Order: sequence, then C-alpha cells, then structure tokens
Amino acid sequence: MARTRYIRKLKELRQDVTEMGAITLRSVEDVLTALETSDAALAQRVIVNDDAINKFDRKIEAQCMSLLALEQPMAKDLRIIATSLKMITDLERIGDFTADIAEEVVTMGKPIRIPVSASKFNELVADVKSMVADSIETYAQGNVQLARSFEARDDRIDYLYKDVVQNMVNALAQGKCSTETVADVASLLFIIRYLERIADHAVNIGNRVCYMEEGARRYLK
Amino acid sequence: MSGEIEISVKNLNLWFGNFQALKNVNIDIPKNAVTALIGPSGCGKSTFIKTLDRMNDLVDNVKFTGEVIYKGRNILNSDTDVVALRKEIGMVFQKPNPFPKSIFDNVAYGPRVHGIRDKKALNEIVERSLKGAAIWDEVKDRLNESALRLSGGQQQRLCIARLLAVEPDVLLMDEPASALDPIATSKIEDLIYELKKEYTIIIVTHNMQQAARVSSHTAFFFLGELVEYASTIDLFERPREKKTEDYVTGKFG
Amino acid sequence: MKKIFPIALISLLVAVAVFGAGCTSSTSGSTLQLAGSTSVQPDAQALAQAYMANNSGVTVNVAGGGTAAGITAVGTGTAQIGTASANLTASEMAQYPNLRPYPICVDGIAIIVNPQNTAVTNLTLTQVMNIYTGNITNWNQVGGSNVKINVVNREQGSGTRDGIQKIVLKGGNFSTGGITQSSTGAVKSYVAGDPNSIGYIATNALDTSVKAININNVAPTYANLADGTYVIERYLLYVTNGPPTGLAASFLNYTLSSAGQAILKAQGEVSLNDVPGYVPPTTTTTTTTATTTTTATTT
Amino acid sequence: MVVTFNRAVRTLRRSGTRDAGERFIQLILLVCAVSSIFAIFLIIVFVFSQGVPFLAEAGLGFLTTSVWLPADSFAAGTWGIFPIILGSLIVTLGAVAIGAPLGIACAVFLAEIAPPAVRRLLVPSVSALAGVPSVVYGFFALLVIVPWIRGQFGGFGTSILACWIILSVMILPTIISVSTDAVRAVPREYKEGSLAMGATRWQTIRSVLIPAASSGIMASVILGMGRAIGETMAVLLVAGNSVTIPGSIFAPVSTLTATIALEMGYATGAHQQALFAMGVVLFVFILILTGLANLASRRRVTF
Repeated sequence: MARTRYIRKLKELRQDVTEMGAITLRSVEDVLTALETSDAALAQRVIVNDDAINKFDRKIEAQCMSLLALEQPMAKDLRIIATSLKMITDLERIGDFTADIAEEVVTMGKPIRIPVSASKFNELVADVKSMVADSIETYAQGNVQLARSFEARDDRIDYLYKDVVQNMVNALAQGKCSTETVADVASLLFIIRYLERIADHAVNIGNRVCYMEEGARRYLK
Repeated sequence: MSGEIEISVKNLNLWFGNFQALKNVNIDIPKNAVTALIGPSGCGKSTFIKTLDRMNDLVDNVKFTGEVIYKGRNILNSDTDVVALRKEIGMVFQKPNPFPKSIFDNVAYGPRVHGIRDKKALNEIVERSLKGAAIWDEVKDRLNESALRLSGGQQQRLCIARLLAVEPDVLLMDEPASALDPIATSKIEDLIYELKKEYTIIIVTHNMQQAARVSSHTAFFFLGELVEYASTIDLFERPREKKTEDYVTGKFG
Repeated sequence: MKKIFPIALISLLVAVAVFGAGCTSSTSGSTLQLAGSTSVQPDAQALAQAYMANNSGVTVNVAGGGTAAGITAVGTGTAQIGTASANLTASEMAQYPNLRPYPICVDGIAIIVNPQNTAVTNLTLTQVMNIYTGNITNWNQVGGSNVKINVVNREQGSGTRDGIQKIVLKGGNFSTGGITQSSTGAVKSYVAGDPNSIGYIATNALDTSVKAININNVAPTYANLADGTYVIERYLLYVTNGPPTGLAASFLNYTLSSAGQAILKAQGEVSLNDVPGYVPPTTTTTTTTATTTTTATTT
Repeated sequence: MVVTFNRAVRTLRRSGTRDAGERFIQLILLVCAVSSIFAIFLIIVFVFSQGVPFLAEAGLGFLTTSVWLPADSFAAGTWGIFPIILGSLIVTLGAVAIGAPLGIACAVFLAEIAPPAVRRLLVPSVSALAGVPSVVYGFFALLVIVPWIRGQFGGFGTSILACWIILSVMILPTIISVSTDAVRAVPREYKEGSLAMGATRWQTIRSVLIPAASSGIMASVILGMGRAIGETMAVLLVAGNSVTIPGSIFAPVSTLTATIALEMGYATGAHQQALFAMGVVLFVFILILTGLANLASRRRVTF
C-alpha cells in the first residue's frame, strides 16, 4: 500500500472529527440534562466545554489545509477532507448553540415552568439529541442509510418546534403566564429555537456524509 | 458529453508481438477540448496516442484491430496515407526535441518538407507559429540562433510552434512538461489552454494535477484497458470505478 | 616535479623496448644470417636446407628484402652474407669499403610476352632496348599486330631491373611510359593477363603462363645461358664484409662445391661449373670450425 | 604535452586518500599512455631526422619536378616526386569520392531501413570485409578488375580507375561501420519529431538524420581517407607505379606509399633519404587532410 503516511493522516483526521463530534454530542446531552434538572453547574461546564470544541475546530481545519496543500488528495479522500472542513463548522455551530442554551439555563437558575404540554417539548429534545448522535454516527461509520432518514426526522422536528412555539405564543396571548413565567417562556422560546437550529446542522452533516460517501451533492431544501 | 467529436475510437486492440498493449478501447475525443490520459506507467496511454498518428508503425511486430474514426475514415486502414495523417495529427514529445538547427529552420522544417519554399511565406508561417506557441517575444530577435541554446521550456514551446507550422487539427502531447521546471510547466499549461480554442488536444501525463488543470475530459488507463472516461472534475472528485479511485488517491502499490 | 622523472623514464623504457624489439637480431654462434635479393632467396633457401641437413646444430636463416637491403645488412653486420643479383654500386662500395662479392651462379633474364602474342617470337637486343626506352611503342614496329606495347618494368633498385638497364639499355634510362610491378610474380601474372604486354623475369621463374622471347635469335636455354650466347645474363652474388670466416666461409664453400652447384642447377640457375672457361676464385680462408662466431661489425 | 603530463601527475598525487590499488592502476595506465606517445614520438623523430635533411638539400624542386630516377647508377640522381604526390592525391580523393557516398548510403540503409534480418546478415559481412588483408584485395583487383579495365578501355588496366575501385571498396567497411554508429546515435527524438510532422522517411533521413550525424559521418570519411592514403599493398599491385603525370583515369599512377614500399628494400644513401623525405611529405599530407576534414566537420555541427 502506497502513501502510508498520507493514509494515516487521513485516518487521524476522521478520528479527530469523530472525537469532536463526540464531545459536541456530550455537550448537547449535558446541556439538555442541565435543562431538565436545572443543574447550573453542569450548564457552566458545557459553556467551558465550548472552548474545547472551538479548539478542535481550529486544529482540524489546520489538518485539512495541510492535507490539501501537501498531499493533493483526490476522489473520496478529497471529499472526506471537504466534508470534514464543512462539518466542523456545523459541529462548532452546534457547540455554540449548546453554550447558548447553557447560558439560558444558568440565567434561569431554577426549574422552568412550562406553560404547555411537556410531552411535545420532551419529544423535541429527544429527537434533537438522537439526530446529533446519529449525525456523528453517520460520519464515523459512513452510514448513508442513516443519513437519508434525517430530512424526514427534521420535518418532524420542525413540526414539533412550530407546534411548541405556537402553543407558547397562544399561552402568552391568553395571559396564562405569570410575570415570572413570561421570562421563562422567553428563554424557552430561545432554547427551542436553538434546538431546531442544532437539528438543521445535524441534517447538514448527514447530507455532507452522503456526498462524502457517494460523490453526489445534496442540498438543503 | 456535449459538443462535436473529433476522433472516435471503437474496439481498439493493439499487440506488440504477443503482448496486448491495448484492450478493447472505446473513447470519443471531443473537438476543441483538452482530453487528458492518465494511468500508471505501462498502462498503454502513450501507446494509445501513438496509435492516433500511427507512430506505432515504427515499432516492429505491432498489430491492431478496431477502428479509429477521424474525419469519417478509419485511420487504421492499411491504405491510410500516414504521412498526410501526421500532418493533420501532430505530436509533441516528452523530451523537447528541437533539431540542432536554428530556431527559424526548426519552425520552417515542416512547411519546407511539405513543399513551401517561398521565403516570405515561410517568414509569415514562422512568425505566426511562434506567436501561436507564445514564444515569439522571447525569440524574435534570435531566430538564427541554434534552437539548442534555448531553455527546456522554450525548446518545448518551440517544438509546439514547429508543429503549429504544419497546421494540424489535432495535437497529441506525450507528457509535454514532464522534463520541465514548474514555471516552464505552467507556461506550457497556459499555452495548452489557449491552443484548445483552435485545436483538439490529447495529452498524456503522469501528473494528475496537470491533467486536472488543463483538461476538460480525462481517461484513466490501466493494464491496457480504458477503465474510466469522464469529465475531468468528475473523474477526480467522484470517480465511478474503484481502480480509478485507488489510482487518483495514490493507493496503488 | 620529482615524481615525473621516474614515470617518464619508465615510459621511455617501455616505448624503446616495444619499439626497438624489432631491431634486434640473433647473432648466436651456430646461426648464419643471409639477407638480400629476392632473386637469390629461393636458391639460398634450398642451399641452406641441404647445408643444415649435413650440419646438425647449425641454423641458416635466409631473408629477402632486396639486393640493396642485403648489402646494407651485411655492411652493418646484421647479416653475415648479403645476397645480390647486381654488382655493388659505387656508393655502396664507398659506404662499406670491405665488401667482397662472390659469384655463385649465372642467372639469365628472360624477356617475356603473353602466349597469345604469336606474331612476335624474336627481338634483337636493340629492339628490346628501344621498347624499354620508349622509342618503339607499337607491336607492328617489331613485326606484331597494330597495338600499343604495354611495357612492364620492375621497381627502382631491383637487381633484375638493374641487369636489364646494364645489359639491354647499356646504362640508358627507362621510359616512364610503362608500369612498374613489385616482384617477379607480379610481372609474370600481369604479362600472363595482358596480350599486349612485355616484361622481364629471371629465367628460373619461367613457366607456361608466359612466353620467353628469343634475343638475337637465341633462346634463353640452359646451354645458351651457360655458353653466353644468350646475352641477358648476370652473376648472382654472395657478399661478405671482409673475407668470409667461420660459418659464412663454410656456407660459401658449400655453395661453390659440386653439391651446392647441383642444387643451384636444380633451382634453374646455371652452374658455374658449366660455364666454359670459368675459374672459381679461391676463397682466402678455409673453414676452421663450424661454431666460430663470425659477427662482423663495421659501425 | 608537458603541462598535461604535470597535471596528470598532480592528479595522481592528490588522490592520496584513495587506496593504493586505485593509484597503482592509474599509474600503470599513465605509463601506458605516455609510452605510446613516446613510441609515436620516436617514430616521428626518426622519420623526420632521416627525411628533413634531404628535403633541405633537395629544396622545393623535390616536390614540384617530375623526373624520378633516384637509383640510377649512371646519371646523377634526379629527385622529383610531383607525379607521385599528384597520384596519391588523385587516388585518395577519387576513392573517397566513390566510397563515401556508397558507404554513407549503406550506413543509412543499415541503421534506418534494413529489416532486422537483413541487418543481422549485413553487419557481420561488413565487419568481415574489414578483416580481409589488403594484399588479398590487391590480388583480386589485379586478376579481375585490371583485366576488365584493360578489356573495356584499353591501356594497361593497372590504372587510377583500378585504384579507385579497389580502394573505394576497401574503405567501405570503415565508413559503413563508423557512419552506421553515427546515424544510430542520433537521438530517436529527432526522427520521431520529424515523422510526427508528416515528413516522409526519406525527408527525415535527408534533413534530420544525416545532418545530425554529420560529424560522425565526417569522422568516418576522415578515417576512410586515412585508410585510402595509407593503403600500400593493394595499390602497389594495381596502380602500375609509373612515375608520370597521368593523362587519364586509365593511365598508370604511383602513390607515395607504394613507391616507398617498392623502393625501400633496395634504397641506400640519398635514395633512402629521399624515400624518408617522401614519408615526411606523406605525414604532412595526412596532417593537412585531417585538419581540413576536421575543420569541415566542425563547421557542420550546426546545420
């Protein structure tokens, strides 16, 4: 096998991206746990963890640039690098949103009171979590089948998002909220907005993995 | 593939003695475009372009089957006038090979052997050809100097000018920049890019980046077979064949 | 610089050794060296063979080279006996004053034409002279057909040519119109191929490929050569530097003996014994021993 | 020469770090090289020492007058070798003029056109031709060519023409083998470049191969000329060796080498010196011809 050094570097790149995905996923999981349990300390850790994600982002970008400049990658190798380059941006954005959610959790400082049915919100949280986890999985495994399910799942998330938002707006409009609750609702609106964006980035990652594996580009609708 | 087809190769097989160098090659070469041929050494790509101007005829024991349709006729037919064919399909070689004559005489060589004696006409052809090969400005004041005193890159462009002087339709280039430094190489590549407006160019190269830079279509040869033929971007970004993938990512060995 | 000289010296020695190797000659006591006329060479060779058969342990070498080369060889001591088909010239005698010529037999020179030339069988000595000086150029001037005479000559210094120049041309000059062949064999093969040619060779080299011409109506037969009626003849000579001694004297004596003369006769020469009124000269020294060294150096 | 020699010695001394065996071999080679130079030097010195005094005494008339009667024991020696010089020149140049085009054509054929089977047959034959002793050529010419010329054109048959024919054949192997190598040494790229422009095979040979091989071809002609002017035995047999200014190509002729060979055996005294003087003339001749040919070949480097 020729170019062993190059192949090792390429493998390292994939491992690093997967690892970045893993810590991003952990942040997502942690922040959602913190949200559920009003664990400000855990939320604080998530905020700190964002730096680690950003560092990973810079490190992997440098790896990609060096591979591009020095190794003239072609074909799938080229697509892996292109995908990784773009994907770390998605991960970094997910990390940012996670930190934003964590800040909301810290700001609220207490368990939130949700003025609407919790079941849809919980479903949204669970869906986003699994989407992020699956997006990392698709990259690590090159699992195109899994990635193909993302758009449909994203549609469901969009529906849940809209439904939860609508319900909250209705609640506000009907004056069902106390003054304290209004602030919580505002925070919650941000949080579910962030979750919806995280899901979008997860879909991006899925599409990129499809391109990486198959060469055909898929674009967001 | 859009646009006109200049050369259409059908079921081409070629043997040197008992060794089959080309196996059932089918390819359509587009007109006024650059087609690159890549593949590991000995894969048949040089043999393939030498078939197009019948330079393989110089090798003993060569035999071939199939068709190479150019201007409506099969040039592999035994009644083909190879001398006339080579006037229309010219070749540039790996090593710049100017004759040990003056720059002028190098360029005038082709027109002279084709019967042009008039000094004024020759002057015009030489100037036009040297301009066409983007070397006129560098040599216009030293046309009577020996061509061997030019740098390698200049020699190669002179060889291209020499070819242009016989007004071919197709330019075959057998690794035209492999003996040159990067600057000379990029000048040749720029020249190729310019030339494709008027000529159909087929270039054999070991340098995949060069193929990627200059060509619109790329063909990958392996062990005498045409493994994959696609637009250059497709071939390098998303090859269909595993062999191509392995070759362009450098995983052969 | 000091290393140059040894290298230069070695090189010079190598060069001289290689270059000079051919110049050395064997002068061992039991070896007799003869050199000279190619006309005498076959005769001397036959004599040497017979002599060596009688005297075991003695080697007689017979080299060619031409009369002049033989004179030079004996004069400088390279050979003990020089052989000659012409008398010593004034300049040779001046250069080597001690040279002594000894006639060993009589050798005739035949004027030869192509056998196809049937019209001409006899020429007068004057006619031959005029042909060779260029005064007669066409066969019809001597009774032949109307074609140009192709005159064949020997090279400058040839004993045979010298004989013709003395006997036929009376010392006059040859015309430059003919061609020159470098040996008896070459003359013979040329004349054998050219019907219009005329040439001359030693009588002992005559064979059927060429036709010998009668001179003044006398054929070059043995009897006519012996009694002198065939006029184009000369003595063949041994030449020594000073009176012969040792092996040289022994070989000379053998040559002049009846056994030696018989060998010469068998070679086609005229034995001195058959020449009427010929008195053999008495050699001044007699053989002492066969092993005495007889190297004579005059340099 | 001394400068080169010093440099060679210095090079040897400088290479002290190499092992002794290396230096020993170098020394042996140096000695061999210098020895051969010395040997040639000695020959030249000898020939000149014998010939130059005679040349000085005989003066220019030796070269320009036409009567050659050196061994004449009755008249004073008359020393004029003009016809011999002329003969040498005519014979040499004529032989080269016939042999060179033939040889070059044959070389091009062997190098470029002949199928491998023919080449396998012809190349050894040409080498064999070079190995035939010159006396055999001469004898063949004397028995075949000379009678043929005599039959066709009259005269002696031994003539300038006979020399031309036999010498041109004799120089063929030299010209063919050296020229073949020269043509084969032309970079394949030149040939391909020319063919790829639609030049025919003949155009390629004429306009590219031969000019590119010209210095090698010129060298082959020089070597052939050297052989022609130096050839003795064959010329001796077929030239006729007549010291006259030849009136036609059917007339007999004499050359410097043949005359020296003919007469050296008998020559003594002034005659011998005269022959050495002819040797000097021959030597100078070869120098001039070689020099001219070298000049010509140098001019042809770019064509």
